[in-house]
Amino acid sequence: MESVGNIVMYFIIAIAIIVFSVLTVTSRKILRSATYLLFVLFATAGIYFQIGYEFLGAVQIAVYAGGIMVLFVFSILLTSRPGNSAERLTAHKKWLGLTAAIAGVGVCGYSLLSYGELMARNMSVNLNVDIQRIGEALLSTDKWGYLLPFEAISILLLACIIGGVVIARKR
Amino acid sequence: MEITMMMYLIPSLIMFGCGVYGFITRKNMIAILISLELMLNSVDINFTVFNRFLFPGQMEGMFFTLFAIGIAAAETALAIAIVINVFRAVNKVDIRELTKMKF
Amino acid sequence: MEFSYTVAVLIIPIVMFLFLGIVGVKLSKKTAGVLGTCAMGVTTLIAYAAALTYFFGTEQGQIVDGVRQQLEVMNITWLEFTENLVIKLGILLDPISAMMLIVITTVSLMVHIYSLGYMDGEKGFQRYYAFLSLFTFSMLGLVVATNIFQMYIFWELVGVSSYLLIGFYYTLPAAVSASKKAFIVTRFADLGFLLGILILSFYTDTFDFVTLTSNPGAAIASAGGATFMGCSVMAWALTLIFMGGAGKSAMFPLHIWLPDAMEGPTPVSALIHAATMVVAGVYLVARLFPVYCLEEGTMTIITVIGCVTALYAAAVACVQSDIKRVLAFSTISQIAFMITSLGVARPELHEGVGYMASMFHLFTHAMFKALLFLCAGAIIHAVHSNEMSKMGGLRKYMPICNIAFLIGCLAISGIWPFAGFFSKDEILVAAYANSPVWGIWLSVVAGMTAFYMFRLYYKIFWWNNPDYGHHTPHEAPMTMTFPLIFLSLVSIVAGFIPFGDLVTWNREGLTTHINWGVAGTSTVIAVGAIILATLLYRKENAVPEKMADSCRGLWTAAYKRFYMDELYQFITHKIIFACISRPIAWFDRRIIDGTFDMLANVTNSASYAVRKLQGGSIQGYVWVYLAGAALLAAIAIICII
Amino acid sequence: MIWSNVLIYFVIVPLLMLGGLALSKSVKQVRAVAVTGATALMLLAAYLVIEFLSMRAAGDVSPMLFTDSWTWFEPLNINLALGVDGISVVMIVLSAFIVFAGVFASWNINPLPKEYFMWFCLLSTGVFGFFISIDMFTMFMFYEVALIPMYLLIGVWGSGNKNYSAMKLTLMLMGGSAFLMLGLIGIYFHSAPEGGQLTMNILEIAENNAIPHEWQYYLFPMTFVGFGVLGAMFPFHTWSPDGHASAPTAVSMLHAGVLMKLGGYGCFRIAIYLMPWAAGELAWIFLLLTGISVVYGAFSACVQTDLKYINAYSSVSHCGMVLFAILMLNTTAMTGAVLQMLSHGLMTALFFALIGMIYGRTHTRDIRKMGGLMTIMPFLGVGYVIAGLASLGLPGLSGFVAEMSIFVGSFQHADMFHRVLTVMACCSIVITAVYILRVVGKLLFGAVQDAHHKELTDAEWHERLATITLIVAVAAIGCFPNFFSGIISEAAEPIMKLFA
Amino acid sequence: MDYSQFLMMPQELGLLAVFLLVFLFDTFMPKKSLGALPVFTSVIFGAFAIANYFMLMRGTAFSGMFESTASTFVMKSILNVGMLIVLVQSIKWSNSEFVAVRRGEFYELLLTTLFGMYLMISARHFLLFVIGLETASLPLAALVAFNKNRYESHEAAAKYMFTAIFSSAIFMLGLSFVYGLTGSMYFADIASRLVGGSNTALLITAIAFVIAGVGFKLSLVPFHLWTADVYQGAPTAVTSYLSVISKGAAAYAFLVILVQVFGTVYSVVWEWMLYALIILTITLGNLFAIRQRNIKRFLAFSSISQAGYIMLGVVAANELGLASLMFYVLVYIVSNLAAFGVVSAIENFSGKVSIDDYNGLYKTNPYLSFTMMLAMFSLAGIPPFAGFFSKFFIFVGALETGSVAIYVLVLIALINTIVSLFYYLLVVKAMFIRQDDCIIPTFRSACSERIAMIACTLGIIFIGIASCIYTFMVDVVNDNVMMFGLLK
Repeated sequence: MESVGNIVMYFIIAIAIIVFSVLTVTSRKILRSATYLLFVLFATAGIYFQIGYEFLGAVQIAVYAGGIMVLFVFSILLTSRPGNSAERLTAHKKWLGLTAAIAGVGVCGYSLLSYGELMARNMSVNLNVDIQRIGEALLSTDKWGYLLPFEAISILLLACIIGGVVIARKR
Repeated sequence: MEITMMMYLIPSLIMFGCGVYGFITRKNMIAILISLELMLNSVDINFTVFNRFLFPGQMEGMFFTLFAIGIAAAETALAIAIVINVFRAVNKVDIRELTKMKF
Repeated sequence: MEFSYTVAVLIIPIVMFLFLGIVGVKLSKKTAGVLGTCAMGVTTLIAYAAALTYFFGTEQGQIVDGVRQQLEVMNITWLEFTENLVIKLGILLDPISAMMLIVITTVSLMVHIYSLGYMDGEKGFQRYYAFLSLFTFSMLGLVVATNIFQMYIFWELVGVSSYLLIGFYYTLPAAVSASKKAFIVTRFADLGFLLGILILSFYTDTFDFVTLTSNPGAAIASAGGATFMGCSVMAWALTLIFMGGAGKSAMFPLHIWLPDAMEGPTPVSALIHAATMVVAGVYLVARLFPVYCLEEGTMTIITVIGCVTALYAAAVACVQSDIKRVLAFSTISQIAFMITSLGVARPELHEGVGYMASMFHLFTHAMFKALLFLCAGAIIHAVHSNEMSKMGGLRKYMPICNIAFLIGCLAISGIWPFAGFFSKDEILVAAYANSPVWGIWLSVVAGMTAFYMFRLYYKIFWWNNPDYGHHTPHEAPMTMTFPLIFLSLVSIVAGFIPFGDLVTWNREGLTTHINWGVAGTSTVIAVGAIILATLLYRKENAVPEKMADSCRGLWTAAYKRFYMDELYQFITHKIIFACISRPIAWFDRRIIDGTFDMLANVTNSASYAVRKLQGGSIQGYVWVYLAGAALLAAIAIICII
Repeated sequence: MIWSNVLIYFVIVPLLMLGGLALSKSVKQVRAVAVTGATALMLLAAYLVIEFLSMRAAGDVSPMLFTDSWTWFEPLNINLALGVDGISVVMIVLSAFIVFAGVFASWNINPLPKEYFMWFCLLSTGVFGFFISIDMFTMFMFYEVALIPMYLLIGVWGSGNKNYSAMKLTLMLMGGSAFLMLGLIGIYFHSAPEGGQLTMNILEIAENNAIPHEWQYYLFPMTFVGFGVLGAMFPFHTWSPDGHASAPTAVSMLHAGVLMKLGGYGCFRIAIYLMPWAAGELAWIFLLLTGISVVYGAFSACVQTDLKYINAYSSVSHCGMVLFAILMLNTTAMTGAVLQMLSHGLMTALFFALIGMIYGRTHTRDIRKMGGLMTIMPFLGVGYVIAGLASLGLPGLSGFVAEMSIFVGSFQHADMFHRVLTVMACCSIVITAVYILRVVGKLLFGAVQDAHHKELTDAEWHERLATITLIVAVAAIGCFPNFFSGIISEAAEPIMKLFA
Repeated sequence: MDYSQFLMMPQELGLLAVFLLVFLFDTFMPKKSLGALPVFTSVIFGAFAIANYFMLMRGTAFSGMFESTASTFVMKSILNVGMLIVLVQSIKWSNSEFVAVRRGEFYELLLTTLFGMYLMISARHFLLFVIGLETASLPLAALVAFNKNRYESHEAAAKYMFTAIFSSAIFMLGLSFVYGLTGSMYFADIASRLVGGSNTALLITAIAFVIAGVGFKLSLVPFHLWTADVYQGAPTAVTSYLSVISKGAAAYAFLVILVQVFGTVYSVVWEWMLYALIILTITLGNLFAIRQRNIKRFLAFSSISQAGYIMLGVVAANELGLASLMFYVLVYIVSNLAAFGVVSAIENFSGKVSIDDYNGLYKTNPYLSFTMMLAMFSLAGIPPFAGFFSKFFIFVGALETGSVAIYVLVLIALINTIVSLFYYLLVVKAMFIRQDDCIIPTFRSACSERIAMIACTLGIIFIGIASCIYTFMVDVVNDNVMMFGLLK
């Protein structure tokens, strides 16, 4: 039995995710979209906090909300003139989007729902994700250790920096 | 009332659906990138939720999410660079500009 | 073998052919002609030596117990199909082949000599002699064949030589089409021959004549009573083989090529289309006679076809205006006599006199028909036309020719003592012996023969005396008159050869005597016909024209050869070309080829149709991507769960 | 050692030619290399025949002689396995002859003579390689090696609608080989009994005889159709008229003369030999198709007006006869089939050579626009008549021998179906006569149609050489058939025993 | 914590060393000596590629996260060959005016993407695999956008980037389901936990999405739509790299994932999915290729259809299939690079990329045409060129499974070879048969380009005939036979 606070919190988060997701993709003002996205990201972080992954929630806020959103906002400001809003959608386009979304969600939803008893699983109470464990796992070479991906992603990020430079360079 | 795994997955799925919808309907390339963020985010939620509910003993899903956030950041950065690049070339961020090559 | 030198009769002509064919153009015309003639002369001598030794010698076992033996002088394997079905090339000496050796070499030599004069100055003289050699080779190979397949081989070769010789004047369209027609019609007949051989050899498991004829009962029995469409397969085989013979021998309805074949040089007509090649069919049936006479049905077919042809050809001959055509139809008619004679012959009737009569007639006919043709050649040479209307009164200008032609006419009409009298008499005897119907029928045809021959004779040498202008006809040179004289003499005396002793179906001696009842009747008919012809055609008058007018329809029909050519035209052009070949060609291009082209076009249009998939927009791409992934999952879920 | 086997030189010589041509600088050198190579091949072929006969005479009765095998792709047990029996030997001789004549027939090829001869050599490599191989993989490889040069040979040096024809020919033949490839791999996977070592070697497969019947049922049609396309089997023959019509002379010669034989040879060597059960069961379908080919090709030829089309359809008819005879499944017919391959190869090469020479002079192939050529170019005219007579089966030339063996052999079938088809096939000899005489009559005889033709010249020495070579070969087979049929039937007999 | 485990990945470390050297050279060498950078890169990469052969390690590292076997080793070596050719080929281009300033980045990015592919090949953990995949694809977007003064380059980059991110989202969604089902990202764990597990809808969806994600890299229809546009828009050097190297890596990774991870659910689930995808890929690739006039776009569709053939090695899912796949990739690399070598030589000289511009090329540039023709024949599978052998072997590999369905599949593939032959011949036709007024004049291609083309030509001629190469591949795979133990 969950505490009432948890339940209320869950509903707030869930509704926020749903509502702001929808708003993100339907808002005709691009800056508003970005703002709604920020709310979605916060709500996601809320989920992480709620299920006990505080570190992850923090990363989510720091990287996404702090980093990526800034990038978005800057680029929006760079590329759009104020007061610009998107044209209305054509029915054709809407229809295409809806079919794709429904097809994707439908298939996934059906698959998930068909896995009934697993989906109805509750959260187990004891969870031990302290920051030390995370740190050790991150640099461990044993099973459930992530040293190699950690090193590998550094290469990826380096490559992306170089790539960014290549693209951004004037000449 | 119990909060089951499903109850977390459903918002995530809807988020994913919204991402898909947005990707296909939006015209602004940055809006499309925003939609993509939604999709990636929903995947992250899936991983964490699966980890927490089904396999609480280890942190595979969480770490995947951690790395996925990193990857997403890199992707977004590069994508925005490309969008800016396109903007420089055609002075627009309209995705409909990008249909010169076809068939 | 003592007769092994006979091989030379085949080798000399073929060597001559190759020699003249390859280096002929380098030689002068005269050299080529003389060389060819000399080679032919040598061949003739050898053939005579062989034939005469065979007939009249005794020391080499030609006759055992009064039966003339079939001597296989040589028999080399040429092509092995199976263990027993082997094509061999060899030389079989027996009465008929020996007799044919004489006929062929004699006529061929005469034609060789005659052509020296007749073809003088023609372009392609060397080629002409080469072809003559080829023909002689093929024809000799045909008659000495030891097995049916060898015969078929040479059968084809004579066909080709005939084709080449008919088309000798290859720049003339008429000659070209005549040669083509001759070849194709005979080829069609040969198809029957081939099928007949296939059937026959399948059941009897042999091609060999000696094996087949020495025990004909076993050959017939080997089919084991198998039937096809209600007839025994052996009857089919023999009838089909006869079809080949009928084609070569221009039997109705396969005769149409022969009149056209007259487009060839006249000596060629004399050699090929009167004396030798056209009797190959008769020879073929004679060769297999022991087998044939066991198949009553086939024999009846042979008889009927013979009779119909005889009458038909005689009727047509009566109204033709081209002298070579008249002679051609006359040839058809006479060969039909021989065929009928074989058809009516039965071992039990007069000891199979029909067989002997047929061969006898073949022999005499070869001589006098060659004579007639050569005379015709001389006449054509003199007046430069084939048409009777351009002739008349030639007796004054060409006395030798006149006499020779008259002898020929008398011989063919069956007037004693000319050769035709004896042989035709035997045929009539055989026919009457079988059934009076055939006898009477043939007697009537014999009368018609006398009529049209004398019509021809009078029209050429008497009738009127047209103005020849400065081209006054004159007697032919010596090279041409010598063969005429020689053949005239032969036509006079040939009747006295004791054929009954020499050539019979069972190769035993046969005593013949003139059946004066039959002979008298036929002589009377012939003389009557000659008198009629004399009355009508001796002097130019309007009676024949009036007679023709009185039955114009019949006359025209006969003149048009009862529209057989038109019928063939119709069949080949309207049915085979227009209704088979063209539709097939159309089908090939439009349907078969069209199908493959369509495959290509479909691919191409499919390619055009799917191009929309790649619309250029990213959103379209991901839509397809997602749809693909979702569909993949959905279908798999539906199928598996 | 690989070099000790004479057969390998049939591949090496053309490859050396290829190298020599690549290095040569002038047309003279190109010709010199081509002639040397072609002569070397002829000599090699002669040597092979002599060796082969002497080995046979010495009592060697193994199914294949000169067998050798070198491992190539060890994991799949693919070997470079060589070997010849009587049938392959005669095919090799045929190819050598036609390559030889082809070199002379393309003496004045223009433009790019060097490239032309290089492709020509590649084609020959494929052809010879195919005939000497007894490993399915190598066979198939050489088969395709022989096909692809056709595209460029027709495309670059052809005439008329050459792009279309070249593409059509290539695609259809490759379509056939697509089926073939599947069939071959299928055979490979059933080549040995359960647990045995799979093999590509034809002799071993035949010996194992392990292909299950239900597989034979599918693999047989695949391989037969695959090869049948090249053998111009109805209804897959339509590449042939267009292809031949557009191809340059020597290519037509080589293609009709040798390449189409690959089809018949392959049908026999792979489809029939390896899958006798299915051959017995399914022969009737293909007999029907090939029977149609025979008559259909002949009828189609009757109304064509282009010399090459006439000959192409005639090839359809004659090659149909080859497959037809093969399917009769007895020694005599099989011998006839191989003889027919030989005969058709030579005489059709002769035809195409002459057509090429005539076309080179008159610049038209429409028989309606030509006439009376006999007086203008007697040598070519006589050659054409001889080719025509060979084609319509004149005794003394090769066509007769082949056709008669086929007919007699086919008629040995006691079955009514086979008999009726045989009779149908026999009819083609009449139709053949019709179209051959039609074209001879229109082309060579009669009056000269075009005044310009009167100035034309007769054959030159290299053309004469090509023509005479082929005529001699045609006549040699026609006059001394037992020599050839002996070699062939000896090879065919053990295989045809499978059906007895 | 045993850091010596890094020694299990000598190839990756070597590559990083090369990367580092290039980076340092680019950063610290004086400006005027930078012109030597391309050659420098080629040389040290070549040295690395050779040294590579002494670096074979067998075994797993990081508790099964990374695996090095004979076949991964060989696969990486094959990619090295391709990489080396691409490097040599691009020397001329990278010294051209527009590229010169950024050529350091060009080489660095190429090397990092190769590193990503190494990871894809060796990864035995999905996280590592995803990182490898992203490393292999994200920098490529930057490379595609390399040509700043061409609009197509931007469009191509944007298309590539967006679809790539979308695809990786889908891929990760699929992975999340896999994780939900098994609780591990280790390949071995997943495989063992799926044993006996029912084929739930979730698993099927997961597999479908995983296939879609990897199929995107391999450009399988319908996940291929970016391919043509990107190939067309990207600089030719990048296109050639994209078309061969990344495809080869993806193909191998695909096989590993499907066989090692989902091997247990093989015949029921993904076999049929792959059949459908292969048929679609080959057919649509061919259908699109027919209409193309732009040679790069044309080669894009051709490469799509080739990917379908490569996939036949995947459905085979046996030793022979893997060996044939690797062999096919090798042959495909040399053939396609030969074609691209010619295309880039001509593009560098004249800027022309339309097939129609190739009309009459043989007259003026016989060697280029010859190389192109060999490449086309090899791609079409014409003997005696390598493509024939690779095609034959991949069919043999596929058919070894022996089911009727696979026979039908191969038959369809074979029928498609006819269509593919048609369009390959179109190029040959243009060069050899067609004539034009404005033929590309005779020119001398750069030394580097010629070296690359000669290498490819030799490869096309000899890789097939020299049977030792294929035999070697089979041996390599058999050495690694445990990999397929799950199937038996």
